[in-house]
Amino acid sequence: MDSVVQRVVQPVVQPVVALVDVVAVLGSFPALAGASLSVNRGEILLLRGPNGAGKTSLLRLCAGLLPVERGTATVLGCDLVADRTSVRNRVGLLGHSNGLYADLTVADNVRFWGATVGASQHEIDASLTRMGLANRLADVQVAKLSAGQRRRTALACLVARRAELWLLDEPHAGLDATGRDDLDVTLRSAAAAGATVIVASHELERAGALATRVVEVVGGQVRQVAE
Amino acid sequence: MNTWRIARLVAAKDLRVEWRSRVVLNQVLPFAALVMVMFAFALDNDTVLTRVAPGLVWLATMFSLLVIVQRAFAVETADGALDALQVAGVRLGGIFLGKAIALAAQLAVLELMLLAAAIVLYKTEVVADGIVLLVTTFVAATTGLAFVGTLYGGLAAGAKGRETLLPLLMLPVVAPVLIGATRATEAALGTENATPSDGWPWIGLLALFAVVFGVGGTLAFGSLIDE
Amino acid sequence: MIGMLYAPYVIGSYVVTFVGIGLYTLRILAQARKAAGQVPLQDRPWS
Amino acid sequence: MTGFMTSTTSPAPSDRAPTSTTFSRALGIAALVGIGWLIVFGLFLSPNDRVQKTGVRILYIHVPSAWLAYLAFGVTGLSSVAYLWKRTRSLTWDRIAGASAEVGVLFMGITLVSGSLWGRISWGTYWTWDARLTTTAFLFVTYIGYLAVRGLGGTHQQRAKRSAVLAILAMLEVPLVHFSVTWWRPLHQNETVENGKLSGLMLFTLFVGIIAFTLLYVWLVLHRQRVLTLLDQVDDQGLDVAIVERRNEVVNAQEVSP
Repeated sequence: MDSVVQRVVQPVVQPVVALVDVVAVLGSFPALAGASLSVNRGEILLLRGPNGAGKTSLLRLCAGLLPVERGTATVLGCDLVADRTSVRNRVGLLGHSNGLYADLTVADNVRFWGATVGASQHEIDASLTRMGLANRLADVQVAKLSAGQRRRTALACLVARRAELWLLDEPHAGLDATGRDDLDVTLRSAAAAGATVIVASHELERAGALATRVVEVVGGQVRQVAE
Repeated sequence: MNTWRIARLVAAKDLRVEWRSRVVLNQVLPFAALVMVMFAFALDNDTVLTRVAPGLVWLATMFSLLVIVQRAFAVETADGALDALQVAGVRLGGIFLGKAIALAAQLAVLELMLLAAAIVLYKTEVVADGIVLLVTTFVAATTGLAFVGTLYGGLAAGAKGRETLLPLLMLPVVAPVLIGATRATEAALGTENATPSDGWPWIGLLALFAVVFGVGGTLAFGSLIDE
Repeated sequence: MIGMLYAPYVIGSYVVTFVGIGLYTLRILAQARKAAGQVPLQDRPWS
Repeated sequence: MTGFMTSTTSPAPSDRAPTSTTFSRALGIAALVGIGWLIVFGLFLSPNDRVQKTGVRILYIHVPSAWLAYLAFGVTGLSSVAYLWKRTRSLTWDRIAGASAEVGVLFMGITLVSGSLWGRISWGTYWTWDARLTTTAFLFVTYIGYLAVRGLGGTHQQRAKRSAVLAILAMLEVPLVHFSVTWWRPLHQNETVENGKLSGLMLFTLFVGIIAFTLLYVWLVLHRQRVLTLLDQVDDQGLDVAIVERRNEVVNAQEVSP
């Protein structure tokens, strides 16, 4: 009876990310020790917390890279406990590493990662333009770029991937002022278009202004932050 | 994206990486040539060298294979590209086939150079009626080596101590190729009065090897990589 | 009885065999004893 | 002894031999008796062979250990298939595969050492590039590689999946290696044992050897598998403790932060 009323008042919206008491291990170390988190469609969630708290592991778990040791985890309706590979292709992850081929040019890289999801040449050009790379940088080898320029390239690859859930680990790090503005515009428009964004960052002012909600990750757990 | 399109994409990417970096061309080929010269120092006898030339060509191929495979997977793991491929939901069987194709292309160039080195340094002579057998041997052996190299290279890629683990795992497996390809090459070149008809049964073994590890690798690669 | 000529080979092979097996067995038992202190009885399906 | 008297928490017998059961103890005693018999018969009671002279005595340990090494690798392969086949992904199959491979490598090492000592007596050389010898040597190296991969780390299920796939690849590889070396060196040296030229007492001694080594194999795999279970459980418990510690970082962080 109760549930019927609820369904009438508030239509059941399945959260994009639903983690309940998740434990995940790196070797024998519990990087996540009972993390629970729920994220809805269109949110831009900021994960903050000290180094080694488990932010990166949380993102990798949502991307289906890190297996769920205990607890339940559903991302985009896919049960990660049953098959963590099922969510792939629908999420995009920008981790600590950029996932770039250093010997290839910027355009080569974006073209390759775009092609993995069948992106058109137009979409690839648009991604390069979005991150301010559609200039002379496009034909430079990634190995010759600065750290910030590589980060931009990795973001352009992510844009070309058209993911439903964006997972970004310290995306602002190394970027200059224009790069940060480009990033914020990109993330806002992705969220506006129905994607969900989770950002782990230490730059609380910058990312806090961007985020629609903030949670704190400490000791492998997620704590709500009163705002 | 179906497996075959992924394979073409990955193969083109790997060959482009080699085209832009020229690591195999500038480092592995000279290494292989050096090995051929060192064999001559060690054996120090023209008659013996001509006699064992086919074996030395394939032995030098095996050593170079180890180096090329390390390089092929270092490209994927250096900046987390292998993780990114998994998050992108790329079919791992497609990655296997693509990397094997690129590896086979590089091996083919290497083997041609080694054969040329044997002709110049070891007084090996290619005879006309053995040419079909020779080409068939190189195609069959290269295919098998590329499959095994990719399979075990992928297994060792994420592991600690990968540099030492790879030879331990791979060399026992490629032993049948070393034996089969050497005997078939001897038959094709007429070493010790062998005739091409002596070589064809070995082609059967090489082909069987290529098929077993091609099918086995496409099926197993995913579960070896996806940890 | 063992012929004198090849006695070192024969005895050597027996020694290598049983010393090898013996050392491996001791290692298993030592590991078992070390681990056993930390695992309660109900977690050993065989006991 | 005093330690035993004062200890109240755990019963002494299970702590001194925690992987033993009545069955395994009986098995172990039987294996020991078998080995005692083997040594008595093999070294003293059995006669010299007319052709091989005293060298035949090595065969009483060489042949059984070779047979058990092959059996052990077969068990590893089948357990790996069983692990991947069942949707439950039972780690028991994985531990049996690992235990059997370890024991197989041990027996294969014994086979190679005793075989080359026998070859030195019978053929006058430690090694010959005969197909069977060569295949055996490759098996030895292949399963050393398998054990190295088992030790790579990761979760128990990751280890199990990776090594099961590798064991199945090894099963594909072995026939290929065997075919290639058989074609390469088809000539076999004299196979006295297989041709059944041994006298009654010699055959009996060989029989004793096979029984003793088989009992030993079962005992070793049984115990090794149980030890691996204990070690996995110690890992799991370590995880429980580590989770509690990890969760306490929250409290500590609260104390530190303003």
